[in-house]
Amino acid sequence: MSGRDIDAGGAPPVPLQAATPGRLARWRDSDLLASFLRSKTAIVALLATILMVGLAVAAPLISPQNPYDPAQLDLINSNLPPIWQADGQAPFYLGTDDQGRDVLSAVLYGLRLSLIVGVLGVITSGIIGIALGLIAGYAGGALDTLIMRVADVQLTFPAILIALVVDGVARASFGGALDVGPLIGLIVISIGLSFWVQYARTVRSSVMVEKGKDYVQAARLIGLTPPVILVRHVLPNVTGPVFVIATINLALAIITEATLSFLGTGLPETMPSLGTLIRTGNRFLFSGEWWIVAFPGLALAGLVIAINLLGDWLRDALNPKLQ
Amino acid sequence: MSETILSVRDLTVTFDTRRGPLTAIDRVSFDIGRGEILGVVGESGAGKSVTGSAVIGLIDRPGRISGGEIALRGERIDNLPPEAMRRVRGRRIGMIFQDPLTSLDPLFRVGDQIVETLRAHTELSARAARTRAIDLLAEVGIPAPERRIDGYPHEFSGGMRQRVVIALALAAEPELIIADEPTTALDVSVQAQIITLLKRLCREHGTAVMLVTHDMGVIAEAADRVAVMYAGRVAEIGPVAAVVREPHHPYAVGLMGAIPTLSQEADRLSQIPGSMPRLTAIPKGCAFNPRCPKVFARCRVERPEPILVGASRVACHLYDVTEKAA
Amino acid sequence: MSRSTLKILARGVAAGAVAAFALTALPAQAANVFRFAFQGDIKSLDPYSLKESFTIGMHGAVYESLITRDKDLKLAPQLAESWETPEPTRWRFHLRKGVKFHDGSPFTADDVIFSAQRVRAPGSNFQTNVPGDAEFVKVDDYTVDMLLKKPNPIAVYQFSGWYIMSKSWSEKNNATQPTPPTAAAPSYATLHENGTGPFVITEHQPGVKTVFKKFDGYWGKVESNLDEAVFTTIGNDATRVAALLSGEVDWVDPVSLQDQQRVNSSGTATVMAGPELRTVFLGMDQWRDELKDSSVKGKNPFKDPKVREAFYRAIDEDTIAKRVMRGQATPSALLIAPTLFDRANEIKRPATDLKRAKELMVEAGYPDGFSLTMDCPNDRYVNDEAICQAVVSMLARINVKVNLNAQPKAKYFAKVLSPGFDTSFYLVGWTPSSQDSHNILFEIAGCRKPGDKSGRGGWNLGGYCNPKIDTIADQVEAETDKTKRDALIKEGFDTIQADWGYIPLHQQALAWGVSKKVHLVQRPDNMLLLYWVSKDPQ
Amino acid sequence: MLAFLLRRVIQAIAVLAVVGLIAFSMFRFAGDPVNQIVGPDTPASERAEIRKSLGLDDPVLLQFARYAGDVVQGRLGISYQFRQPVSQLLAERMPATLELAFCATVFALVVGVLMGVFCALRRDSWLAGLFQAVSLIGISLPTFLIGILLIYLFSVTLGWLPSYGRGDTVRLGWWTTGFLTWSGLKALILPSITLGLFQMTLIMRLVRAEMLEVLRTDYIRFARARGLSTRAVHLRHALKNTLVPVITIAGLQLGSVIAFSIITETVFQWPGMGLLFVQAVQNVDIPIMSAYLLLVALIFVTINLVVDILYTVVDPRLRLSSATA
Repeated sequence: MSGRDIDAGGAPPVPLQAATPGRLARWRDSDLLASFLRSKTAIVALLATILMVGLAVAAPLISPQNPYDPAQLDLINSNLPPIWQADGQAPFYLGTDDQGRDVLSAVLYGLRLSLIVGVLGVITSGIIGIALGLIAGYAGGALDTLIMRVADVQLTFPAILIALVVDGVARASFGGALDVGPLIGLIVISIGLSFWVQYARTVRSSVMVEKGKDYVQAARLIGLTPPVILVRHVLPNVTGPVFVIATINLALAIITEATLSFLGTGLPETMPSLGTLIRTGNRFLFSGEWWIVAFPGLALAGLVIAINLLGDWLRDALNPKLQ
Repeated sequence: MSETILSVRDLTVTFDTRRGPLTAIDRVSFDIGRGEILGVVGESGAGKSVTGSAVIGLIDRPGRISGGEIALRGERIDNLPPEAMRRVRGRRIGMIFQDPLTSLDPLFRVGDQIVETLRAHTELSARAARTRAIDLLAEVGIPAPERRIDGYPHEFSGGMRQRVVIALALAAEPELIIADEPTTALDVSVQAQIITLLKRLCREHGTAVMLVTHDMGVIAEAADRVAVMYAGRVAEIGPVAAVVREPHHPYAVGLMGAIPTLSQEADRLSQIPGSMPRLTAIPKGCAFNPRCPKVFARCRVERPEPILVGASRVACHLYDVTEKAA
Repeated sequence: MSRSTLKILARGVAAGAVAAFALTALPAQAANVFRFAFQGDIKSLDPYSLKESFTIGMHGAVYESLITRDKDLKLAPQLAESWETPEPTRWRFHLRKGVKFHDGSPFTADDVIFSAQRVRAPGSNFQTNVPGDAEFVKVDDYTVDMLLKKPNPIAVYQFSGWYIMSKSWSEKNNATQPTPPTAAAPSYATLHENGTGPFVITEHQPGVKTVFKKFDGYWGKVESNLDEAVFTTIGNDATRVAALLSGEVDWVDPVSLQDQQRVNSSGTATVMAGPELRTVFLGMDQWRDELKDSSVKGKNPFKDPKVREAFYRAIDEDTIAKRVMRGQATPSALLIAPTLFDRANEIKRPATDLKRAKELMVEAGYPDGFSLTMDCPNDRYVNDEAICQAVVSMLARINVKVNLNAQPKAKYFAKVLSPGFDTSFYLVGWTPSSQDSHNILFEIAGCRKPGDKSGRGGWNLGGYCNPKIDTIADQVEAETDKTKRDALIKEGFDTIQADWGYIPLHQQALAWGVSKKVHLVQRPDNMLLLYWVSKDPQ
Repeated sequence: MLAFLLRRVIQAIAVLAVVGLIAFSMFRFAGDPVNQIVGPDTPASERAEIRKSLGLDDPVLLQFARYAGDVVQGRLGISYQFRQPVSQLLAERMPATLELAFCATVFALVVGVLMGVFCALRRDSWLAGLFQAVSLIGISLPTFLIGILLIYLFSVTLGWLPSYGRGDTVRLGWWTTGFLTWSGLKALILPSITLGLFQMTLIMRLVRAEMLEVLRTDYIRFARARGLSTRAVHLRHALKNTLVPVITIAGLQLGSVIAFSIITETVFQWPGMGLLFVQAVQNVDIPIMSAYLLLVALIFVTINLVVDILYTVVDPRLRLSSATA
């Protein structure tokens, strides 16, 4: 008896019943929508996110000015305060910066750029991470070790260092001025290369759990190829955690882009993202021209907080243990 | 019946949700005497565990005891202040959970957890508490307790861990033990050993036991009396021999048909079509009426009160004398 | 860890802290300490390692030159009491007697001969400060002759940047050669100094902090009343201004334009905003047959003077000076600061004329404009990137689409100075190191010729070329008569303007933030010289 | 255990080699260092000569091989801008960065754990809501803006704390410390908060989520059923179980704290390695850049190793030696 007792290696039996209050809670919250409607924060966060995405998409239609068109900027209009202050002028409702750029328009366009960079960055890192995670988890062995060690190497380099390096390489190889397209591409790649590890690790561990299950074995027996099994059967089972990581990384990616612009590798001042606007605007903090940094800062903080709250809620809602 | 240890009267537990209050336990009453084992059976979600939690005062928000009384040796404990209730827990009421693998804190040595419990309730010195802990481990049948006392939970097998859990529950010599599915998670061979152990210890210490399970086999083997619960209500309560051999409530009748499936989850009873209602949709009248093969008009309107039928109390209109007379 | 060990540890830390307080508290009380911060740092103490205004100024507190420049930038004696030119190719210097280096050794002619050789050795960044073909001859211990191959009236104009080092000290410390960038081991002179100046450096942590202390054995009288000066690098604009406003430092450079009002209204500090010698200008690639990154293929629009004039007239420098520079810039018609050329005010800046600019574009055959790339540093000159942005939006009005490539100075200079000068349109600021117009005519406006090692046109990044300028430059170099020389220079500058060869923008203003407790001298060459700094004692 | 350690060390060396190669080959593109070495009016021919003598014209692999050879022999090269051995510069700057990272981590851990525990235990109180809202600021604004706002408030407006630098430091052997002087301690406050804020938020949220989960576990319910005091249940059992994953994350984050100190050090002119690195990037000082990245990689790999070891100390389930008890 004692011999068997000491051996604690076996998997624990799956509990047949959770504690009763948990089960009760699950009755109430059996679907995501119900849980969503229950959470006021989630509703507010979603509305805020939708509002900001809407504003970003509609930026060219609703902005008083196209801040990217140098011909529309006039130094005569530079450094105007918001409309409610003494020297404020329509149509510069939130004031202008030192180039005569309308702050409201710049924020709307900047929101757009920040979101584009964030979303593309998250998609890139997601694709890299999920692909590598699936491969590592399914193949195992040397390939798994290799991918995970590469992940270690990557972790050594935080996003900002990667971006500095990627940026330097790209600028040197392309020479000259980069259009905003390739520049966004660069930042997206930097972010993609910085954030994939989390996806890879999550997906890998899920795959390792899933691949032992009967349905995967069955799929293999009926002759499905590994890619088909992975994509059709295993992937759907890891979407939950991946989605949670993606949401939180979206906020992180937007902040990272802002930080990069502080180190001079972000988007150019002529095509400012929210981060670039804050970087240039923070020069005007001491001089009392607070509106140049305050409004982009509020927009950025609002966006990031809203996305984070959504992510939090999603994480809690998808985590049965927390219900 | 000997001296009454636990007395539960019209216990009602409500969960406050945004969709309004949900009644999880609805006017449940029962007694447990000294040295007696009361089995509580029912399907998943019948309210067995909530009843156990209510007795030991561990109903978490948003749940609360919204009615009735719980008395331990005649002393009300359902309305004690939190600190006083804490002193009752462990000291006067012990509890054993279903899963021994998760009941013990993985980061603390087994002995430390016992010593900690002892010292929370007694004046024992650290050294004395340790000696007592070794005795307790020996008592629950752990071999070489003076060595195993310094082991961590993961170094014990499931059965051994449940023994440790029992030792912990018994540590402060409580008058009542609530055992919530104590064997469900264990291998069949170990289940019997644990039940035997539990029975022996209770006899020796004179401890009352509330044995919550969905396994009729365990009940038949261990319990003195049995309460059958359905949708938060007691359907039938009586001596185990009476209820098992001659159930009265149509639900209990169906349930007893499930005994042969000793080790299996008795979630759905083949004999009774349908499933237990959700708390949000408990039917009017008798909660069992949509599934009851013997349903009649009154069942859909009026909730049956327990009636003494032989040695059992049965909540069913079938046995209402006035009904029969009609 | 047991409780008693903790106690012992705590006691130890407390004792250490007390001791440390005692150590640090003492010297700070009595001394009159001047704390100052600059955006860059003093990279090396070797006075021949880097030609950069701030570093030269800092070296000037500990090292001295034969001839210095006074508060008005006029030549003034320092280690040479006097000098004369007995014949056009012979300069004689009479050295000051009784001067001691910081290590106590006396200053003599040998040190001058040694320094003349060291400053022109490979690895020195100051090779051009002393004429390369000049021979230095010791006449006696306190007299030195400089023999030239041909007459040169401005031969000593850059002597103020040539500091005299001690021969014996350099030999003793194996520092007879300037530290070349490729050295496998750092030179002693990089981290230590031994000058004759009024201050000694007692602590030097590159990039962090440098401490100057008064030198008690100084030969002359010093205006400064400082006992100690502590230099710190503060790279971030906002932090630097914050340090001045909170009184943590007494002097900062630069104060960014937008913060100047805040500093002036603080009550504790003011902005000293004298004109600077540096001229900021735009250059255009007139060299290539086809511009890089342009929509115009097969030809180079900048080869047409009409296009260059259109650019000149479209860029509204007055508005840039007023808005982008917040009035802290003087629009300039010349590539040199007016203080450095006496007839500067005779040359006027052609007026901004958008209408004319558009006409010129049509005449040149570009009614719909074209696109090109502009290179711009973003951390080198005052509001450099903002100026470029303003230029971009002004050129948009004559349908020229400019892709702005604003980069940190390291990358910017790497690009525009790469072999072949990789730029079409760029912004640069220039201070002639000789403080003389010849430098402009030679380095900025001189024709670039492949294989030419003289350095002519070395900073003519756009390859503007008019042979007439080269002729004038050579005449200016040899001309000793000031009137004739000035006339030649004016002819040169007129020619550049008539060719629309460059677009001069402005001289930016200096922007020192100075505590009201501090009194000092600000020269247009932007050098802070500690021997003119005084601070009201507490 | 020994085999485990050995394997990790070998992996660490491999990681370092790869980091070195990547970093080095990429630096070639970061700009031309020659322009930073010499003044503006140096003729092109001389520039070419310097470029050649620095070996910048050689193939990348040859340059790397030369560099790797030097590194193995402990030579990190000479900084182009300071003309000093890189190892000496880094050694001078390292105490500043490590002390800052240490304080920031302590701040993040202490405040983060306290707030996280509070938010988990009193999850419905208004104060918990406030903590969570405020903590979001830590991750929703870029570090540099937070730093400048702190300077504006505490240095310029209130005049309480210094805006830049380390204050007075005391030399203990080759180490310089700001812990032993009043001005040194004051100078640590703002940069530590700025640097630690992000981690603090992370830890707070992690602790809260983890603790909520732990509080629902059977062993916590069982601990309560045993009649342990709330204090013992929360602070002994729940907290210890919560901290196991938190230690891992916090440890792994230490690497990024050091990396992120680049920003904080720039804002506060903190004379650490991050500032040195930024200056090096601006001046294309390749020896410093390479050495810095190698050092960060080394620190990270070391932290990784220590965290793994620490993990087994805290969590008995992972203790390999006890498996045969």
